[in-house]
Amino acid sequence: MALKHATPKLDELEKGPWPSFVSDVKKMAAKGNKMCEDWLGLMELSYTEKEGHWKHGGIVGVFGYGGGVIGRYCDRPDMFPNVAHFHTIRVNQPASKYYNTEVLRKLCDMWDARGSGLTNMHGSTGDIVLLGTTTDQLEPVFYELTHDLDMDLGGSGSNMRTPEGCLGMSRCEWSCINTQDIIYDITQEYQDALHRPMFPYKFKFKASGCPMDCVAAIARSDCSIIGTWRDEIRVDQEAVKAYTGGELVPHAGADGQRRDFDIKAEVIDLCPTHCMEYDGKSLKIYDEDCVRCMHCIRVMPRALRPGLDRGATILVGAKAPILEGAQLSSVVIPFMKMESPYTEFKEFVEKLWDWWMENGKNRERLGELIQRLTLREFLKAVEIEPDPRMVNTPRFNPYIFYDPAAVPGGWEHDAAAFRKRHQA
Amino acid sequence: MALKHATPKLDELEKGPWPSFVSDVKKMAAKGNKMCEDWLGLMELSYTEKEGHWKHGGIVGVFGYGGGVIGRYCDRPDMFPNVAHFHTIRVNQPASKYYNTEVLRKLCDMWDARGSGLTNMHGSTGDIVLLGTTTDQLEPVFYELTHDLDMDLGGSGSNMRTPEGCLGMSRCEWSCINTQDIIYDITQEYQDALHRPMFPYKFKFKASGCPMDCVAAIARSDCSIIGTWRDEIRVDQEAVKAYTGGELVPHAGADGQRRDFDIKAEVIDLCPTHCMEYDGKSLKIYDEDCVRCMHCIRVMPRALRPGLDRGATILVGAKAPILEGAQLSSVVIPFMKMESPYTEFKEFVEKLWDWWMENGKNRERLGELIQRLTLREFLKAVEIEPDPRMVNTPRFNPYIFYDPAAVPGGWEHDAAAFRKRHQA
Amino acid sequence: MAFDPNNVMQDRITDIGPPKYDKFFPPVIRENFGKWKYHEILEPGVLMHVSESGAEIYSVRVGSARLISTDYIREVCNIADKYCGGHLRWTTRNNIEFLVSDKSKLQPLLADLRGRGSWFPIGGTGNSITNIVHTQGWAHCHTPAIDASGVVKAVMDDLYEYFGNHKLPAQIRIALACCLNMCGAVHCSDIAILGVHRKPPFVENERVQKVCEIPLVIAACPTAAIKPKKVGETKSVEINNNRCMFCGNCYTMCPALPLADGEGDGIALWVGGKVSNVKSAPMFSKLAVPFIPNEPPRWPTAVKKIRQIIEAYAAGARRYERVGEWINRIGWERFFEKTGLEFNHEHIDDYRLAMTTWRTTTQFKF
Amino acid sequence: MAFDPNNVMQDRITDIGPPKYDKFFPPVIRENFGKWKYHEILEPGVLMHVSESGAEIYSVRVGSARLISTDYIREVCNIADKYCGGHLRWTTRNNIEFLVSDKSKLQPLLADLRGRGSWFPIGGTGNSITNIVHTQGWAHCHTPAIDASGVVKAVMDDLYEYFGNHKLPAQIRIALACCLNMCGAVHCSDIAILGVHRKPPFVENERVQKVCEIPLVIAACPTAAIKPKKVGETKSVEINNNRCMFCGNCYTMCPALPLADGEGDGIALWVGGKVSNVKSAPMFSKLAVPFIPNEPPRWPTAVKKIRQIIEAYAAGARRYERVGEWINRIGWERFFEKTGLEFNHEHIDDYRLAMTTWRTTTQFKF
Ligand code: SRM
Ligand code: SRM
Ligand code: SRM
Ligand code: SRM
Ligand code: SF4
Ligand code: SF4
Ligand code: SF4
Ligand code: SF4
Ligand code: SF4
Ligand code: SF4
Ligand code: SF4
Ligand code: SF4
Repeated sequence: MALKHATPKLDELEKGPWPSFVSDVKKMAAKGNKMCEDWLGLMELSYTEKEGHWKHGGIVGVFGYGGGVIGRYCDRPDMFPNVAHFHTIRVNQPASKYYNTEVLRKLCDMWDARGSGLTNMHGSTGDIVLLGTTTDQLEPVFYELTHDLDMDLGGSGSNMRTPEGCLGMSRCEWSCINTQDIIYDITQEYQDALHRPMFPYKFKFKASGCPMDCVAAIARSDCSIIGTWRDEIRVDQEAVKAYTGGELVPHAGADGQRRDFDIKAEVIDLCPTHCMEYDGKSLKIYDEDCVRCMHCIRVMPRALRPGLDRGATILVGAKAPILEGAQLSSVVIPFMKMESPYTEFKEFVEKLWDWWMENGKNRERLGELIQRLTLREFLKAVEIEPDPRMVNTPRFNPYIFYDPAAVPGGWEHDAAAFRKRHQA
Repeated sequence: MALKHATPKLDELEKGPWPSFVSDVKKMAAKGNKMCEDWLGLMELSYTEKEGHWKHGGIVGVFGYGGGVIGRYCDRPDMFPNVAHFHTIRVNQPASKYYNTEVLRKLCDMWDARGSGLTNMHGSTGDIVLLGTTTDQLEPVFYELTHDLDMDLGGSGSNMRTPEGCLGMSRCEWSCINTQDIIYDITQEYQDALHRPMFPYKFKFKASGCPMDCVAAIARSDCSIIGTWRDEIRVDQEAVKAYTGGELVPHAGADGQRRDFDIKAEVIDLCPTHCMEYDGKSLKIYDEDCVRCMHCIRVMPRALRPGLDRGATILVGAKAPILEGAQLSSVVIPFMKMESPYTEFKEFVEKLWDWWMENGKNRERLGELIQRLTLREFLKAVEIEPDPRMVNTPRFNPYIFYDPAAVPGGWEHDAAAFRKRHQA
Repeated sequence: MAFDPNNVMQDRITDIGPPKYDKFFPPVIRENFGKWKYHEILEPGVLMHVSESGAEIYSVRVGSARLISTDYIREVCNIADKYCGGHLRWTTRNNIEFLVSDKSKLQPLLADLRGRGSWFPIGGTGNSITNIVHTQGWAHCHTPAIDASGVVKAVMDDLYEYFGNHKLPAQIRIALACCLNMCGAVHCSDIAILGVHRKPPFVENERVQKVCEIPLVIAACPTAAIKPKKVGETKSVEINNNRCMFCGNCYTMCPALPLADGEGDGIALWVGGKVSNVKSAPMFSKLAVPFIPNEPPRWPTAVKKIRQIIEAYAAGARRYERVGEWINRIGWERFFEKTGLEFNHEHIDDYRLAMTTWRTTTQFKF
Repeated sequence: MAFDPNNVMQDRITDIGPPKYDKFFPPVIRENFGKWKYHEILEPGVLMHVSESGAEIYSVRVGSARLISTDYIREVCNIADKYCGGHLRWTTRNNIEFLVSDKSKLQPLLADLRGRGSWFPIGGTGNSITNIVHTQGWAHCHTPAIDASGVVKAVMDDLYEYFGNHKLPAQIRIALACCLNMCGAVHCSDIAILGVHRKPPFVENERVQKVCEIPLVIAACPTAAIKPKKVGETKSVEINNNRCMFCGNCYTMCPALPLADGEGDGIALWVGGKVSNVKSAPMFSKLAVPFIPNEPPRWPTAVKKIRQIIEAYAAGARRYERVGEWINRIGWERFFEKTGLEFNHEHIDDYRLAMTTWRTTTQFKF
């Protein structure tokens, strides 16, 4: 199957046990997919020169939306005409990415007809990424997505980005909140913010059902929603015995089918707050000292389970390095109940957005704005009282901006009186 | 004994079990010391108004010196003429502050005759602080100090400040370096820097004999010299038994005369690197994992002692908050032998000073300069190779200033060739 | 009615959002939603979740290239139809999970998958090295310093043994981003592969004014290295190379400031990050190897250094200890010894928070 | 020859430096220098050091006001002559140590000291609260927000019970600085007492030009709150009050910018710092109480809050646990609960490194 472009370098990536995207795309090209064929040629050129060959994205999109499409043009249309245009379409995935084969087949048929046939399942933010089509195909793709697949575009640009969560209650015993419903609800409620740029920069929501944070919300979302509980860890003493007795495999088999479980070394001693005791018979947890790190629970999932007074910790500000350096999200609401329709949460979000839109500079993420205007100002704007749970430590520098309202006479001095008391 | 000024507020400070400076000074005043009398009145005024009454120090000093005297004038000479001038003289203490009564008596006689009779034993930096005299007394005081007491002034202003150390080998079994000799040697070697401003700002040396850092060098000195060792902790297994057996009082009695010593809970479990084992008979230390925190040693001083291959860790940059925020000193030389005449150390200091004098802004401490020009530049200037012991962690931001020398073609691009490969 | 190019707005549907999450659930998941009691990893890649009701679901996780074709997806569908009643999902790390409700279909599915060559490696669970989160690279983006998919393929080929088993002390999460924008959010990974540039952008004076908004370009520079400049009559910008740390953010704002260069660009490796709150708090990844040249097609040096790190970790770490937790226990001085990596100037932070990274104690190991 | 005011330079001696450290050593110290083998605290304030040679030296530590008169020093000398062969020293925290070489003189010395009223409290060793490192305050400085010696006296009167015994879990080191210059180096103390201003300086326009170097004044402001300004013909400066955090550094450079104010000034309390490298690395002190008004002569509120902190610590800390180590174990949320102190906006850092103090994990206690 002789392809248009020889790809000796790429061909090296057909070797080895891991699935090869090269073999996959070559099959497509061999079937006569011209876009795939030129894409392979272009990649080979990049592999030879060690430089990418895509131009800065132009502004393309579908009518009425300000996002969802990443324009892309090849910088060697002379050599690779079939990928001269190669725009990406971001399709909003169903929360936590469950599909049936029917909808996937429909999607594939549509994309073979109207695009390159190449995809990312999924993009880092969570979208279904349809890689590579021409400008004239954007509207038809959008039409068929909305009419035939009941799907819509995801976010790009200075919009709310496609929210995503861990699979939560759908298949996880630890989920303290309904991540999928929260994500779906936010996505629907804020469709306008998702499709039409209204922010200083991008804004991302991610929700994890528990502190394991399987969607990396704390590292990647401007607003991170992480499930937790306020009451006691539920303990099944019988099951504890079964673990210590070697009947149950610790860590749910994550370290293999071992039975040499040492509860002291593996649980008691590793609890970050050392708030557990085991006397050989029963396990005692001093829950008031528990920081809900989940370690004991993940090691003995059949004996220990999160409590029942559940909600979420809300953290804000995570982002990648550009511009001021990477940030993790910081706690601003230690605990909030999360029940549909999530009114309290949405009120918080809207106050947050108002403040950000009013004060944020162009391309200033929320986390950077908080750094610039201080966490104190942020808390005032969202009407939240300071709480020690928001900081690892209080300030260690003495540069305190005291509130003049608390000072007799505020910022004013009586200069004359001062000089009466003190000769210059 | 009716004094010139009533001091009802100060008198409150004559109550209570702690030594009262008020009672002390009142006795002086009662003897007819006019300066003390007015000083008490001035203090009472401050206690009433809750404001200090000293003016900004004028530049006063002794001929040929740029430091050692802090000029002070009262802002109410009308009310307190005897403290209208009230300059402080800093006298360089003998390292770690050993005296005999003869020299102290001479000092007292001199100061009664020529000053207020008030002192601080000692100032925070370490000097003998003679509090309060008039400008005309400065030269006579200096003359008598140098002629009759073999003493000299300490530092102030943008000078090397009076160095100080812990008492080290003179009375401490843990001292890994001769702190007193190091301090004395530096002080003598750099007399010129101590007396004549030549730096951008103040520069402080402090030396502690071991990581206990009893002179707080790591918090208060631009160059901190802290004793340490490279080999093994010396263990006397018999003495370990004596401690565990309750024959010896743990912690040298610092927690009282207790004998309920629990070596596991008090030593093994508290070792920050968990590098010790005790099997009920003998103590094993994995010295390669020891970070020489001294905890085990201070708890069992008769059983454990620092190793014998001794030297110092050199750290730089500590300072109080003004201007950029407080800093602790940072490791720049993990280990250096410290033997008289300390040539290697002095070479380091001189390179450091050259760099600071060349690059430091007015009132920029060394630590701040390193922050501004980077630790990398500092290390180059003092010709020290980077070492992971200098950092708690390598950088986590990706903003790396790569050295162009390491890049083919350096910083240059061949723009034309680039545009041949890539159409704009 | 089909799309009519001449009447784009005809019965247009907008803002409907994604399909509801439960639309494609297999029945057992719909019925046991929120009722799951515990799980067990039966073997690497095979998860069993058991509900309060006693119901069970088996999930078989397979690695995927993420950059996949419609034909590949169709093959996946065929498998899912055969064993999963047509139900499947993707994970947050781009693995595929076949959702088996009928236990009797589990072994046949595994056998089938194993029979399909190297397309469907089973694993990625527990203390394995799961799929590498990554980005576009030369495949689709305009700012990459390296390729993404190719590097991932080369690294996973080498680490394949770790994907399909649980022999590590804990999970290792690897991520790749092809430039400092870090779309892979690699800043909190056990091991991060980052594409870096090393040449400052060159300024195409004649284009700047046409294609860029100069104030935004200037504001885009974290180190304020960019100043406005006039070249004759045309407005342009000037870059102070000494202040440039090659982040590429100006290029993001302005195509007339290219900085990509075949010889200048390459890979930096980072280690010790984590996201979960288990035991220790989330941590950033720290610099391990400042630069490795671009070596397509298989980046052998990068692959080798990554293995060095993983083998030192596997040999030295205790059970449940993530890479960063291991390093914090032994100290960075030991990390560089045990991995045989060099420590040099680039490792010492010199950005805004640099001071917080210095060693302000006499505690260290010789 | 005596000093001749008319001939100042006559046989002038300069740059001789301090007396050599060993000049005033008692013989036993000269002979056993560097040979000390171990020590024991026989009772609070009484140290015994034993040499390899078997020689012993006893040191009796007594608290002192630091601000002391020549007469007080003479009384100390009388004591030292009687029991110590005239040998004594001061510690790095301004306590006096009587150095007893002749064991038979130890008990008589202690009895004598106890007989001299409240001048010579014995203690300050081991797990005690030793003397408070402090500064000038209203006694001699020009920038204080509070007095030093008076506050120290009031606090030590209240904590006296802790000076003379070892009942605390570990030592507590208290320091005081009367302004942000922090001459007491209070930034790393278990408990720090800091004088703070709360009003921006007012500008004496007619004086600025005369008494200050305007560029230095502007450079002195950490937050760049000061701008040059012209008032008619005279050069002066303008202060943006919103940016002022009352550090007083501009006043240090320029007497025409006073900021001291009887009602504005007061005390901030800080906790959890340490210097030693024992167990944990050195730590900065963190804000505990943002502001307490100046209450001369005995500062009752400050005294009370300090006691609250110490009693919570004494009740909750484990043996060998410094204040900061105790807080790190229980968490700041618990610290504020157990001490009954309030947490408010001032506690949240908003200076350069603020971001590093935020809680970037879900780990905390309810
Ligand atoms: C497609 C995707 C990478 C992928 O292969 O999966 C992607 C691709 C791009 N990102 Fe991203 N980002 C993608 C997820 C992320 C993430 C991860 C996440 O969302 O969890 C991050 C880090 C988290 C964060 O937001 O901080 C991320 C941080 C950035 C940044 C840096 C933003 C910052 O504030 O630091 C930029 C630069 C910018 O916005 O100008 C950027 C910009 C870009 C651009 C648009 C290039 C540009 O400079 O304009 C890339 C388009 C590539 C292309 O041609 O297709 N992308 N980007 C991901 C979106 C797919 C999806 O929708 O699912
Ligand atoms: C006397 C003394 C306090 C005391 O009561 O013991 C003192 C007194 C003054 N210090 Fe200090 N400092 C004294 C030790 C310190 C220390 C502690 C130390 O040296 O270990 C520090 C903190 C460590 C450090 O150097 O960072 C210290 C940090 C400052 C600062 C802030 C410097 C900085 O870089 O942050 C200033 C402000 C300045 O230099 O303009 C300052 C300035 C001053 C001035 C000169 C006031 C001024 O603004 O000009 C004070 C004169 C008071 C007076 O009228 O007597 N003093 N000063 C200490 C010197 C006595 C001696 O020589 O032994
Ligand atoms: C399927 C998935 C969620 C999803 O919505 O797709 C998932 C599913 C589970 N995770 Fe996760 N995690 C998933 C991504 C993550 C991530 C996010 C990431 O890696 O980008 C993290 C944070 C990683 C980090 O900290 O850097 C994550 C950190 C954990 C942890 C904490 C492990 C640790 O030692 O820190 C656990 C607990 C454990 O495994 O011991 C956990 C546990 C689990 C459990 C056991 C939860 C449960 O009871 O079902 C699930 C099976 C684990 C397994 O694979 O062995 N999951 N998990 C994700 C699978 C990714 C993959 O294909 O490999
Ligand atoms: C005399 C003095 C040195 C001097 O040159 O004057 C000194 C002397 C001793 N120190 Fe110290 N330290 C002295 C100031 C310090 C300082 C500096 C300071 O407080 O400003 C520190 C650092 C404090 C900090 O960390 O904030 C200090 C931290 C220690 C420690 C570590 C304690 C800890 O738990 O962190 C020890 C070990 C111990 O006591 O367990 C120690 C131990 C000792 C020993 C036992 C050393 C020895 O073997 O002789 C000495 C008697 C201790 C005692 O008083 O119980 N010394 N010691 C200082 C007495 C000050 C005073 O009058 O109270
Ligand atoms: S984050 Fe928690 S709830 Fe969500 S999948 Fe992971 S472990 Fe389950
Ligand atoms: S969840 Fe974590 S903190 Fe809580 S008890 Fe278990 S191990 Fe300890
Ligand atoms: S620092 Fe070390 S050597 Fe010096 S006095 Fe303290 S314990 Fe002894
Ligand atoms: S000195 Fe510290 S680190 Fe070393 S063994 Fe003793 S306790 Fe452990
Ligand atoms: S990391 Fe950089 S190069 Fe890679 S996709 Fe994101 S923006 Fe593009
Ligand atoms: S690459 Fe980054 S640092 Fe360099 S000029 Fe551009 S924006 Fe500035
Ligand atoms: S702390 Fe401030 S007020 Fe006190 S002595 Fe030092 S400079 Fe003067
Ligand atoms: S007091 Fe400090 S912050 Fe305020 S203006 Fe003066 S220097 Fe600036």
